[in-house]
Amino acid sequence: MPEVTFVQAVNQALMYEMGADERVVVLGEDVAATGGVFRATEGLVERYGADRVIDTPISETAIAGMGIGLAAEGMRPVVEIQFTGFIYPALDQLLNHASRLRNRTRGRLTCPMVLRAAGGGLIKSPEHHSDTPESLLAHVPGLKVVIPSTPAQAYGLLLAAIRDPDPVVVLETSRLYRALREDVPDDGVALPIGMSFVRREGTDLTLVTWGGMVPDVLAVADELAVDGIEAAVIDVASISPLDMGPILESVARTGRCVIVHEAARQAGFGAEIAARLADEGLTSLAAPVTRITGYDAIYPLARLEGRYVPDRRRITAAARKLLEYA
Amino acid sequence: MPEVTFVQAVNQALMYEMGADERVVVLGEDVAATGGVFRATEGLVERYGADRVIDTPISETAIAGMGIGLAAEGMRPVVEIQFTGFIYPALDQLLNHASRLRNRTRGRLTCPMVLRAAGGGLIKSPEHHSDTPESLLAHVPGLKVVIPSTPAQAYGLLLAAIRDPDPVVVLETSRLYRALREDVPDDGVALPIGMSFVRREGTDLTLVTWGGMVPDVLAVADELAVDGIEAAVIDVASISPLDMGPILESVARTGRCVIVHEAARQAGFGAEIAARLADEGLTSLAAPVTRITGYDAIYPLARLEGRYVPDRRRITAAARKLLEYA
Amino acid sequence: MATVAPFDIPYTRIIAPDGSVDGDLPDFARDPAGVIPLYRAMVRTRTFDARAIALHRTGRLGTYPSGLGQEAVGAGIAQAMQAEDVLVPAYRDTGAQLGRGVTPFELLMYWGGDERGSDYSGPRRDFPVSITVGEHPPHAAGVALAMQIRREPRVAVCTLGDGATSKGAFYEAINVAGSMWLPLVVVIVNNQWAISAPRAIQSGAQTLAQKSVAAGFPGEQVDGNDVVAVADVCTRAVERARAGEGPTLIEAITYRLGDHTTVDDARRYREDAEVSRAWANEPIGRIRAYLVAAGAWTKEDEEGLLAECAAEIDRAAEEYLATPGMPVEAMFDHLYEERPPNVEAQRRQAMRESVADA
Amino acid sequence: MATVAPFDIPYTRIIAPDGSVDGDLPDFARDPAGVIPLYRAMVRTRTFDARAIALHRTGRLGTYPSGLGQEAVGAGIAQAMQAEDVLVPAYRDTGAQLGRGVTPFELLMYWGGDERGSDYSGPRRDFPVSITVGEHPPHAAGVALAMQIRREPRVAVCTLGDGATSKGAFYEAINVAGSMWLPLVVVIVNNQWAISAPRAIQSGAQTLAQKSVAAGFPGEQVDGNDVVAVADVCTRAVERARAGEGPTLIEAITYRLGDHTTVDDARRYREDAEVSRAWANEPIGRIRAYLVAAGAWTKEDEEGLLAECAAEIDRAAEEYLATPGMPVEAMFDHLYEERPPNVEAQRRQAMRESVADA
Ligand SMILES: Cc1ncc(C[n+]2csc(CCOP(=O)(O)OP(=O)(O)O)c2C)c(N)n1
Ligand SMILES: Cc1ncc(C[n+]2csc(CCOP(=O)(O)OP(=O)(O)O)c2C)c(N)n1
Ligand SMILES: [Mg+2]
Ligand SMILES: [Mg+2]
Repeated sequence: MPEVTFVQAVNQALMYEMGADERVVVLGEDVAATGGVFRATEGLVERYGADRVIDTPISETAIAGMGIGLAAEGMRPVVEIQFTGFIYPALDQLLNHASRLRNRTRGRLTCPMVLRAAGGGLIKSPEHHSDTPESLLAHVPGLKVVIPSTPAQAYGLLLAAIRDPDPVVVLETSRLYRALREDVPDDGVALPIGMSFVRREGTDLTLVTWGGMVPDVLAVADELAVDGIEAAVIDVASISPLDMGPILESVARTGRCVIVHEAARQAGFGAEIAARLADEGLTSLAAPVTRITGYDAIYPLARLEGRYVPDRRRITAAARKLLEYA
Repeated sequence: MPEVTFVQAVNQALMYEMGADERVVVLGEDVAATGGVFRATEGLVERYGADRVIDTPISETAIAGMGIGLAAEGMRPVVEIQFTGFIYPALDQLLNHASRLRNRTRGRLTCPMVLRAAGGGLIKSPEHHSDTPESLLAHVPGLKVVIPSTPAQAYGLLLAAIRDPDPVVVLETSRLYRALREDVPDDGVALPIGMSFVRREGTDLTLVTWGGMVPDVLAVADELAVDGIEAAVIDVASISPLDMGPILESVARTGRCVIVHEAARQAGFGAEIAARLADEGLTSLAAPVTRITGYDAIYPLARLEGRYVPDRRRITAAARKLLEYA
Repeated sequence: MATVAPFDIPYTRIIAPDGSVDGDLPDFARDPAGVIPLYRAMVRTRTFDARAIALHRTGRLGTYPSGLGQEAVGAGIAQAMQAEDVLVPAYRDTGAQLGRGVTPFELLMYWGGDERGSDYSGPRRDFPVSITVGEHPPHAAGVALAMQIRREPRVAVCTLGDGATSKGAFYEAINVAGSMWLPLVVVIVNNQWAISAPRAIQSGAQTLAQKSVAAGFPGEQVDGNDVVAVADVCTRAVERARAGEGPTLIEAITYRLGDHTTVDDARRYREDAEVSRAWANEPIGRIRAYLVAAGAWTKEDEEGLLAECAAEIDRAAEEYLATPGMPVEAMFDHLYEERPPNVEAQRRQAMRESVADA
Repeated sequence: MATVAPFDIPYTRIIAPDGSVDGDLPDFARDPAGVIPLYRAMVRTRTFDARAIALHRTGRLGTYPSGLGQEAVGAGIAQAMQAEDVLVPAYRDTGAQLGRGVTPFELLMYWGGDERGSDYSGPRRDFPVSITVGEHPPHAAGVALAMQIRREPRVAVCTLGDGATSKGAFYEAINVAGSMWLPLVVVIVNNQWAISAPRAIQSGAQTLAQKSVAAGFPGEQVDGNDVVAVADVCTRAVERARAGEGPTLIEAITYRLGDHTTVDDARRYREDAEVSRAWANEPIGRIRAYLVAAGAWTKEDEEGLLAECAAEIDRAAEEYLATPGMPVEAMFDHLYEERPPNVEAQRRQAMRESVADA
């Protein structure tokens, strides 16, 4: 079984599900003729035809809005917004419409659509290509938001998203697209949405993260282990619905938690997890819940971007500091 | 000095500042001819003319985007989005552009614009008129977000917002527009943005809230006082920049905190405050940080909306429960 | 300097305001009896409208947007559509909805503040009304794309106001429709006002129909107070779309005789004289005149129709007023197909508090 | 059915691809010497472009969108504008920016990943490039509104691609401009491609110029590879706007000879043959042919110009490469005029970590 990259896993999931379910259609900018600017949709139009793999005009509002119409009519649209920074013109469609259609009609019309977008920094791309708007989306009742961190998650969660009867936003991290490889059996088996994955067990401290920061956090845990510090690493993967179980269980053991994300800190999704800890997990906490995040600053251009995204040193320092609490 | 309502205070601030600064212009839907659907801009066009008080087409994206162009050219636009539920098509302009212009150009071009919108529920209005999207906006570096709760705040914070050299979103709560009256001297004195107001001192428990929930929270504190429970009430007023000082100080005394807001809980702005407490205030906490909020559900139509917004009973119950912790 | 692309916008009227025939009668209207269903639909719409306003006035209905004066547009659109087509309406398109089979009871439930009102028993695939102005045309484009992909002979019809044509989402949708040649008909209900903004505020364009030029497909104006013309123009557009001949943009020119909604007072911003003039042009009288002149409609017919409509709406109002609201847990029951744990927990909590209340 | 509104779209070309005169020469071009500044501007732009690509190839510049083949549009626009006007450009409008006085050094800084590159020393009020496709026309409309309110004889000029015309923000902006009759000129740089999407994907509209019909003001096409025609058409539009005669939409028809950006490979989605054909039409050769035929340009002139441009860009590249990056605190220094406490705290923390790094 050949190893696949993250972006190949995305492609594999789309190939699989378009084959399995003829209601699945893919639309977005540059998804057909060139197979996506990252090649995530490569080969789909050749295999499934121009009726089901559709290059759209540059119209993010209409792309998301048409997804709603398609979904309400019983299709399974997978729409692509090329980069997270271009999701904002689609937000009205997601917030006011996609998320609400089922409730507004008491289940008469539903919106089983998937919206994929690539984001996250450190690939020296132009402005607006590195945004991480997950907390905005996680605030919207009626939406689901998943952020895979590995090829296997990319495959399994995208399948789950397409099969989900409700709208799911899948945020993919572009710097992971070709950074990781692993065996991903093309067996059509989905991973559950709404489950946090324990990526590493540990009793000294709990590191909570998702998406693009997962490799760094795992690396930090490895470094700490060299010094005999055993950090649990929890990969949230679905931020909405959020599975707090493993986080609460781990913190009950460790009493210490560092939450790591790339988005700006204020009102970032780390706040929700910290807030849940301050409520349901308070008695476990032996040390302040620490967030290591992007700064509350505009994501910088390429020359400075390496200083914006949390790096291993910042995470390690925070972890070590928590261990100083008795 | 006659008492004014909240909406009159908004009007008074606009009148004042348009008189004091000819760079101030007001634009939006229905702001001129009919003086705003809530009459917030009533009389402005008669006083300052159609050049400075402008009825626009129904184009939220362009309204916000033109605000940016006006501001960059040295005007002081105050743009109105009629209801918070219609702010989403303007988000791209706020997030990608208004908030970033100064940083992108290293201060060469700036964006001293104000965007006002009315929201919050319980006025039996149609769908999308009751949204409380504050946490989305508070996540955006480069923006400021204020949410006045009294006529005096409406006046003072709006003046401050107009004079602010950076973009400020002012979220007004429509059910407060005519609910409260107070003396508001029309003296052109602004209130500081970025300051939490201690609305009530108290040593037993800290209630933190803003905007539309403030009257209810104050009422709860009064009720509790009848039983000898002294609750501090902190009215955050500016959620970005957030002034944690008074909250941390109060919780240092009380050890107990209930955060109340109307927006959905998950990734709502209450999470940010709770997260700050779980970090900077952890050692003070004697009881779980509790959030009493709107449910993670779609804001319901009129018949059920009263069950969505936190009511005094829910807040009181939460407060009393916290006092059970030793 | 050469001219490379010429365009023009046609206008259709068939029955003049005085009820006289002013154009080519379409087939369905050759026999005046063919016009009677349209007349009945308009009167039914107006009856509903008046009752809704009365219910609001007495505190028994929420904010309601009257369609007074615009009845011809809804009746004409509904006649043009087949059951299997899909309507994606704006909030004031009550007439079209009634014609599609949405019941007066459902409409009252919705405007009375109960989500169940959008669970239409008749046109199961029609969209609920869009309160967001002009954000719904992309949904209609998506519906049309689904029909096109599946090669179904169906059509999506989207209605929206003159004000809504200023929205980017409207434009993106018609532009995509032109690019993909979708089976979509978009009807602009130009009632001259968008709350307090007169038509001139919305656009410098001489007609709203010409917005279609930007999207590369035909646009046309129709006298929106002439139900025969509306039905004819819409039917032709819908059938072109069904035959794969692409989208059409129709500007139906009418007038909002009432306030914007029951919480608006239009006297603040428009002249009574303008409204009076517009009354002379309203759609129901002219068709009555036409039918009466053609000997196809009697005083008895009229009285019968009014009584029938009143009785139907009475029954609907009674049923609406007698329907209890939903319990608090209803808020959580259609958020997702399966409730996630956090939603389940909040639902239980809300129910507990509900019991405590009782 | 009566026709109520006719429109048509003109097209202008003055110098044909072979360098012959094919239309009415505008005043400035009567003497071929008047065309030389435009020629020089195009060559300078192309020199910059080639250098930027070379810097990217050697890892010393970020992603860069080449404007190869589109030089006439930028040169023509810049000539049409006065210093006090405001340009609101898209990312590929390097030529217009150079013409406006943005320096090659600044452009390299920006595309090299340094925000200081958008702190233009020349046109202080010009906007930085919009990476967001088609979201910037509203800014231009706002700038134009400021000018109109203050009764200044200034004009806002917005440039954007063919793909950007599919965006709702573009439409809302032109619609508002038509409604408010703003001093705004919008130039669509139709280079036939939007990454991999050919022009036909974007819209069913026969021309992009006709998008203006939806907004109620004139639209016209111009041969975007004919710098004389671009300058002429733009100048007339800018001067109309300045005189209060309203907005204009110009579609400049050109071709993107290069990849979408330095990280794109256009061979994946378009035929080499198409590109070869387009080269025959590129803008610089035709003007050189025109000038040479008119006896206004010699081999020595050409060599001198190339050397001059190369030297200027060399200097800029050296300065760019020698400029150290900003320290970490720069991230916080222009977020707000005054740093709020949380930003201040994060800034200090970032600086501490920076010191720890060193
Ligand atoms: C996106 C959006 N912006 C603003 C509003 C507030 N609003 C409600 S109705 C209306 C006017 C709409 O006018 P038009 O489209 O002509 O429809 P009409 O009311 O005349 O039927 C406005 C501005 C809204 N509902 N949605
Ligand atoms: C709002 C938005 N959507 C998508 C993108 C991704 N993107 C970058 S360039 C481009 C094509 C733009 O084509 P066009 O407007 O014709 O300009 P050109 O690149 O040809 O100069 C796209 C889709 C973007 N930058 N912004
Ligand atoms: Mg209208
Ligand atoms: Mg292009």
